Amino acid sequence: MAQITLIEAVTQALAHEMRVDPSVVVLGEDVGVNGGVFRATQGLQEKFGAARVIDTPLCETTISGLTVGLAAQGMKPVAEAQFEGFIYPMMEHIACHAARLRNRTRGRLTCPAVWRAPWGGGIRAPEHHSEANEHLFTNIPGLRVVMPSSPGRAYGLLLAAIRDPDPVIFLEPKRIYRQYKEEVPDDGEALPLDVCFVLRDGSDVTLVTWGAQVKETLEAADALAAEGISAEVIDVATLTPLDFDTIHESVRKTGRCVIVHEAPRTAGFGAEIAARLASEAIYDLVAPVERVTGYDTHIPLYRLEMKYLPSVDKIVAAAKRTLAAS
Amino acid sequence: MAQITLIEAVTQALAHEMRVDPSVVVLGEDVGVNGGVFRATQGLQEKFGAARVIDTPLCETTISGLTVGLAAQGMKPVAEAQFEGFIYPMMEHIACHAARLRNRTRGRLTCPAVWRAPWGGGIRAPEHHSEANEHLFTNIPGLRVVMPSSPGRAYGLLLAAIRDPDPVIFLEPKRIYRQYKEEVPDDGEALPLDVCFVLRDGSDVTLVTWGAQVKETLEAADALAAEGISAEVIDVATLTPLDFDTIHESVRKTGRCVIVHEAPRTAGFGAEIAARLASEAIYDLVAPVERVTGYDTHIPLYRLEMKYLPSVDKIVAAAKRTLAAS
Amino acid sequence: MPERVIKTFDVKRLEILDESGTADESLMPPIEEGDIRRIYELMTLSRIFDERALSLQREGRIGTYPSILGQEAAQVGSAFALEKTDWVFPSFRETGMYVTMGYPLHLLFQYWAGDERGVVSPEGLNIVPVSVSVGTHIPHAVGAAMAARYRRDRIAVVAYFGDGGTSKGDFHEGFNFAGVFRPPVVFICQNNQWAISVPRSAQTGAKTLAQKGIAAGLECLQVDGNDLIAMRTAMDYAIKRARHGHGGMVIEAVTYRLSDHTTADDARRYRPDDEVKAAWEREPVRRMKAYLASLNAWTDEEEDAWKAECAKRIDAEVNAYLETKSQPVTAMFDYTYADVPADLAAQRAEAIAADKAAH
Amino acid sequence: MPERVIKTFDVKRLEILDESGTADESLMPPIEEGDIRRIYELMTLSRIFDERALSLQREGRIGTYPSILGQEAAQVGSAFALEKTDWVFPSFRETGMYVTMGYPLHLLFQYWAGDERGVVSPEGLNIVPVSVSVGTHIPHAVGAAMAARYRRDRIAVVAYFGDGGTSKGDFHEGFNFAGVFRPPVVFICQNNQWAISVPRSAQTGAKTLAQKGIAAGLECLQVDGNDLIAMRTAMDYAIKRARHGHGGMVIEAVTYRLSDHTTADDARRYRPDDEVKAAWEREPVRRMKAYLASLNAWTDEEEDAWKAECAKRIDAEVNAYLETKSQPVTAMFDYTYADVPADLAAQRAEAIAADKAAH
Ligand SMILES: Cc1ncc(C[n+]2csc(CCOP(=O)(O)OP(=O)(O)O)c2C)c(N)n1
Ligand SMILES: Cc1ncc(C[n+]2csc(CCOP(=O)(O)OP(=O)(O)O)c2C)c(N)n1
Ligand SMILES: [Mg+2]
Ligand SMILES: [Mg+2]
Repeated sequence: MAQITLIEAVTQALAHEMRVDPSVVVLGEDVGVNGGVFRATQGLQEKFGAARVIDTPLCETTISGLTVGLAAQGMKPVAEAQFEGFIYPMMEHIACHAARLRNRTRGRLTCPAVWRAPWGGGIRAPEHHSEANEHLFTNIPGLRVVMPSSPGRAYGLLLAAIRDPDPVIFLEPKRIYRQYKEEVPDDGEALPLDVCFVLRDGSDVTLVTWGAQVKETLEAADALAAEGISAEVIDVATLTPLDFDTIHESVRKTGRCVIVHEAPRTAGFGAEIAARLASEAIYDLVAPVERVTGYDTHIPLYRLEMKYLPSVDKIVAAAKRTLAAS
Repeated sequence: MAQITLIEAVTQALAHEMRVDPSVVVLGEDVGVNGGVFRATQGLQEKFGAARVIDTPLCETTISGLTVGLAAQGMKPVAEAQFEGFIYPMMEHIACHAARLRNRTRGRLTCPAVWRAPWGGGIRAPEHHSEANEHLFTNIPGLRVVMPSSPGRAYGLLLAAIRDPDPVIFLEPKRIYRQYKEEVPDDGEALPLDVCFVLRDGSDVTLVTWGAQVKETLEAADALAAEGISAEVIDVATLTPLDFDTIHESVRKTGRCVIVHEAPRTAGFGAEIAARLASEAIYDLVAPVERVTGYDTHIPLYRLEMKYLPSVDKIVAAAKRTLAAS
Repeated sequence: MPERVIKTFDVKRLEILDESGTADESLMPPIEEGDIRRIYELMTLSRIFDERALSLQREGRIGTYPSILGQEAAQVGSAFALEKTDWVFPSFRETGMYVTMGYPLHLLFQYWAGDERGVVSPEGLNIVPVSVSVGTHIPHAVGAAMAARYRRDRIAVVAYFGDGGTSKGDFHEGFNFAGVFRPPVVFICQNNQWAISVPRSAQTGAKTLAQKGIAAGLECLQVDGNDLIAMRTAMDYAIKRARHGHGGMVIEAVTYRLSDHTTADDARRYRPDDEVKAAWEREPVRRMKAYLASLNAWTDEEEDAWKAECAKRIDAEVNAYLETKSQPVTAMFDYTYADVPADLAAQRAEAIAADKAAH
Repeated sequence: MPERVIKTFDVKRLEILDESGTADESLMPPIEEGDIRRIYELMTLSRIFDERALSLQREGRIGTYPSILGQEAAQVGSAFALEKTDWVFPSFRETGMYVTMGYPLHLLFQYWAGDERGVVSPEGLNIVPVSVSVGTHIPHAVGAAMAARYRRDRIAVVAYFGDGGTSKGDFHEGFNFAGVFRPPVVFICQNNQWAISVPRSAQTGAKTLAQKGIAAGLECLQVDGNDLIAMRTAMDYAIKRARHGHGGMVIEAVTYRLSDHTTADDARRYRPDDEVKAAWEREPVRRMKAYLASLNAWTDEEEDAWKAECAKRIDAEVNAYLETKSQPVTAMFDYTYADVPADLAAQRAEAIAADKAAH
């Protein structure tokens, strides 16, 4: 079986679901003939036709609203925001309509749609192309916010997202789109949503993260291991609804938690995890919860962006602080 | 001196600042002839003319973008979103432009603008008129998010917001617009931003809240006092940048904290406060941090909305849980 | 500056019944007398519902309500052209459309009284919930029309919105999209001259709202929206076009909001009495009645009997509404997701307990 | 359906120089030969800058860059009409405008190389930062024009955007606002036929982009955007109107994007070679040169000398850029607010420490 990258896994999942479910349509800017600016939809229009792979005009608000309209009629649209920095005009349709359609109609109409967006920094892109703004969605009931961190999880979680009967925001860490390949059988097997993945077992400290930072966090765990510190690594994967149990179970064991994300610290989603710990795991904690995050500034243009993002060093240092504290 | 309501204090602050500073202009839907649907801008167009109190067409995106353009030219625009449920189309201009203009231009252009919006539930309003969505703004660097909870603080904080050299989101708890009156001298004295207000001293538990919930929280403190429990009450007032020191100082004393807000719990701004406690005050805490919040559902239409909102009973029960825990 | 003309656009207007109810016979479409009577009855019923809703609001039995007074022809005339299989995307001021489509009217009271169940179309009727966020339903309607186009459903999708709605980005983007893909969507702009306190002239520099279709390459037409015959005629044409794959169309129905914006508004603050008085001269119900009378198709006895019948029907709807029990506290949880996630189930239990404790 | 026409709109087009560089003398405005030479020089300089930017990108010395190849006349011709006191709101593809306004060119390299300082206009030049989010600067420009109107500044505000930009809600809302209040804003739509891979015909059902002004009641004009004389003429007119309080105007400059969308794009994936080949026949620089030659106002020696001069100038700008030191890590903190709030100051200290530790 061929090895594929994360972005190829996205394409594979889209193609699979379009093949088995004629109600799945893909829409967005440049998703058709061009196959998407990152090639996530490469080849789909050839295979499934322009009626199902729709090159839209340049209108994020309407791409988002159209998605609601299509989904309300029983289609399963997968909309693309070309970059997450352009998702703001999509917000109203997501927050006020997609997330509420089931609720507003007491279940008569639903919104089984997916909004995909390349997410995060680190690819030397222009302004507004490096946003980590998952916070926009995590306080909105009725949504799922999902972020894969490997080719396999991209495939399995995207299938799950498309099949989910409710709207899903699917954020793709573009920095690792092509970082490495792995075998991902095109078997149509979805992974569960609403579940955190424990990527590495450990006993001294729990490192919790999602998206692109999974890579740095795993490397940090390696570095810690080299110093005799055993770190458990959790990929949150579905931010909301959050599977806090898996995190709690780990912290029960380790007593220490470092949360890593690239969005600004204040009111980033790491805050929710720390808050849950402060409410439900306070007697398990033997050290202050640490957050290794983007700073409370805008991600700078690319010359400085790597200094903005969490790094292996920063994660290791934070983990050691939790060990020094107790 | 006349006693005035919170909304009258808003009007008083706007009128004061327009009088002393010709660069202040007010814009929004129905803010002119009609004086605003809540009458926040009542009489301003008569006093200051239609060039400074601008009735706009129905276009939230452009009201927001226009505000950036005006501010970039050295004006001090105060834009109104008619309800916070309609603020979504304003987001891109706030997040990608207003909040970044200083940063993008290394200080050459700035955005000394205010976005006002009536905020929150509890007035038996139609759909999309009861949102508590401050979370939209709290993870965005470069903004200030401010919420008054009394006529006096509305006056003083709004003056400060207009004078602030950076963009401010000023959320007005509409449920208490006319709840009570107090003396508010029109003396042009601003209150400090970036500062929490301790509204009541206490020693057993710290109750932290903002906006409309300040009322219920103070009543809960009364109820607790009747049972011999001494609660300190903090009005956060400026959510970001957060004055965590004031909260920390209180928790150092009480060892217990209940955070109250009406937005949904998950990733609401309460999470940030709890997270700071988990990081910086963990050795001070003698009980789990409690959050009394809206549920992780959409605020229901008005028949059920009071069952959705935090109540005195819910706050009292949470405070007692923190006392029972230790 | 010398230039050459490369393109010319006309904006046309249709009006058939004049203000006194006299028809221009040369323009009169073939239309059965029964239909005309039926349409008049629906207009009257709408007006009586509207009056009752206003008094229920005054009594505190429902919340904020937006009256349709003066817009009955625009709504009934347009909705009369629809089939039950069509999909309707209303704004929040379409009581006449609901009445015409046969929506259970007690549900409308329930909705304006803060109960989600009031806006759920019964199976067999395809009206999506009221769009309170002005204009946001326009892209939804285009999306629904795209779904119909994809499935080759022989339906039309209709979106109602106001003059204020034409200033929104959603309006423009939705129109533009419809102009590119030409799905079966009909846009009905009820230009009632006011968006709360903002008059039509301050809403846009365009001389007509119909001409906004030009920007999207959509066919557009201005209609006397107080002229029921013209509304019906224009709508029949637009729906037929849509159903036959000829794409979207914009109808500007020129009408007037005779009442306050909603019960929370006081229009005397911002608009002159004479304007309102003049508008009453053009109101649609009296005009239609005059026309019927001129056909000898409607007697005073029939009028009285029908009004009594309307009052009875509305009474029954009010009672049905008043007898509806509130939803339990769990109702706010059970439609957030298809299944209640674990944490939310815990909150649901909290809410049940809090509710019990409060009683 | 019988209707009567209530309004008619013309869309006009201006073109003066034909593809071979022959002027329609009857349309030729009074224009000094010096100006024409100067404009040609700016077009050439722009093209040479553009070429250099592309090669710097290939060498990894700057990041993604959007070429303006083919759009030199639209940009230089329009910007030439501006004063330094005017405000310009560019999209991201306006190198020709920057060159014409006398912007320090090494800053442009710096910006596309991921350094914020590159987009800061020096005092005395009023160009706001590049708008990467398509169309969002249109309302900003209208706001700036409203400020000018309020202060009675005798300036014009200019917004540049593309054919793709016309589909955005911001475009419509900004236009509509400008149509109501008539502040001094000129909208220049460079219709280069493509929005990345989406051709003009799939962007909108409208036959021209100029006609989108009709929806807002704005004066509009289509111009041959590869015809420098026509661009300058149209722009002079629009700017004069704006400055004299006659309100906004839309100019659709019909041109062609001869290059890839950006250096991250490969246009061969989606557009036919013949189209590009045909477009080269209409490109603006050669056309202008032919016109100058026909006036005997430009010799081959002058051409060579000027090109050498351009190369020298650009070399100097490249060197200036390459010699600029990166900003310190603190640069990401110091412009977030007027003053650094306490918590942010702590993070700033963290960042300094992390940066030191990493070296
Ligand atoms: C996006 C949005 N902004 C503001 C409001 C508040 N509001 C409700 S109706 C209205 C005016 C609508 O005018 P129009 O579109 O002409 O419809 P009409 O009320 O006349 O039927 C406004 C501003 C809203 N509901 N939605
Ligand atoms: C709001 C937004 N959506 C998407 C993009 C990605 N993008 C960059 S340029 C572009 C096409 C722009 O086309 P046009 O407006 O015609 O300008 P041109 O590139 O042709 O100069 C797109 C889709 C963006 N920058 N902003
Ligand atoms: Mg109206
Ligand atoms: Mg283009």
